[in-house]
Amino acid sequence: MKKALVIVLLIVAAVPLVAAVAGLPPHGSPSNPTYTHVSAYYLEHGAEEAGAENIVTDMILNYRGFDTNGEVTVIFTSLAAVFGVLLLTGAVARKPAAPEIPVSMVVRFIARLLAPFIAIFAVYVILNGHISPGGGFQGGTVLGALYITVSIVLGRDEARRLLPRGPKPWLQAAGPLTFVGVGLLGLVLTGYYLGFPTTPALAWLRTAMIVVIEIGIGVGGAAVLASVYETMEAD
Amino acid sequence: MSGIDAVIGAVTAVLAGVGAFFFLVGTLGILRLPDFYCRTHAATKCDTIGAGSILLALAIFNRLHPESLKIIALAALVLLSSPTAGHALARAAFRTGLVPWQRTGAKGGGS
Amino acid sequence: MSSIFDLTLIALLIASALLAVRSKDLLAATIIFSTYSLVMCLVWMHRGSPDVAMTEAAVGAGITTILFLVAIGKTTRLER
Amino acid sequence: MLLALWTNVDYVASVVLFCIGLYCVIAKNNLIKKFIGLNIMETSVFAFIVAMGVVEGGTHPSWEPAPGRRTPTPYPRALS
Repeated sequence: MKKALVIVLLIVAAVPLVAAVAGLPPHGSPSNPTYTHVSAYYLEHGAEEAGAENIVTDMILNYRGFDTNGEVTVIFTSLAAVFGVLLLTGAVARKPAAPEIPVSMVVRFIARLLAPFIAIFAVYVILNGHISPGGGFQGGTVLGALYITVSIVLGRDEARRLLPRGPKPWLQAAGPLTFVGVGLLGLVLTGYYLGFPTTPALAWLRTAMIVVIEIGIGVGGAAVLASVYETMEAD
Repeated sequence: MSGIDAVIGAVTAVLAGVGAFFFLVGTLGILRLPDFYCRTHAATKCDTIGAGSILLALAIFNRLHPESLKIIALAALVLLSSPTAGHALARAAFRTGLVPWQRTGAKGGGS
Repeated sequence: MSSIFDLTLIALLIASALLAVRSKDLLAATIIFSTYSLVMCLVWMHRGSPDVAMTEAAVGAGITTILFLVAIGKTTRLER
Repeated sequence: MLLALWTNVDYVASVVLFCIGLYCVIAKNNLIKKFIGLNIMETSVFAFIVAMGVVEGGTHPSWEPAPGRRTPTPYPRALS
């Protein structure tokens, strides 16, 4: 009975999708509507108008700044959700602890050796996001992964030093805070929230604002990921 | 100039061929070897030498270009991290009490 | 029109998605799912969107897998 | 119809992956399995969005400042 219901639901979902896909314009042709209208404008004017050479960064931080603002807030809110589920209800199951396997010397040494390079790579990705592919989200996840690696290999106490208790809430909220800060700066400069100055003399300021937002997103994302891991893993 | 081109092409082809061969051998090993330790061994070999030599081939193919420096750094990273991962896997398996496979009279393998 | 490479990647994607859904062992499902993420990352790279590919490589193949592993470690390994 | 589907095989792959994920979300009881299905649905939608931006013979806009670049409009939506 349940199986039949599932199959009927799947068919109901699949048939319109396949029909719609068959009716779409051919894949990859340059006369597609996605290519001819607004993105031609972005490709033409994006680099001069928005302040970053990488047009993707232009789009997510300048043309669609509001959208990204909300998205950064969503990432921050997800942390609140994790806290709410795991800390307040105490839902973390207490299983009998598995026999602790000490991490071997080799792995420790290699982790200590590679950690600075991973951190450099993450900072490079964050800071270079307006020139080459990359940016705050990508570099932030690399930083978070570095925190998780350190926490697994070198121990929880070592990792906790990377994210000290004092500035921790500020770091977790760094994404929305810098976004709102830059938005208010735009409000002061141009009269619009998240407005970027358009005069050519202030081109450096546009780029600087984008870089500041990227740094905020990177730090905030890394802190959120690290805290999610820490909360889930704590017992 | 074309002589240098030919040499670079030949070196690239040989290195990429070596890499592909090691990947093939490693994949065969993962599929055919009897237990976890042997499979880890095969996978680590294939990662280290296969990926390393293919990356080296790419770096040589790009000649003196900033990109090839990045590729060499990548190769060094793979060369460091892949054996470490293999070591950690095998050690964790051994510490949790997985008994290594020994040749028995029975035919065939499988874990 | 798609190349052979595209078609191979798509076949790999569908196969790994099916395996991840079918597998009874949650640990195996998680690992196969990380493979799926990696192939998806290749697909995006091939379609010319390296930004999304980088995010997927870091999030999908790295952090999601680790969080799943932690969650499985806290609960049970077998489905049902 | 079939020819159109074959021309748009990338889109069809997204639809197939979406249905696999939907099946996993509907039919499985385990929460981790449900989450894997949800993730597959999500990535399939992103793959669809990225595939819409592909232009024959184009590359990523920041790699090659030449005409025939891939449209970047759809895929920043997938960044998250």
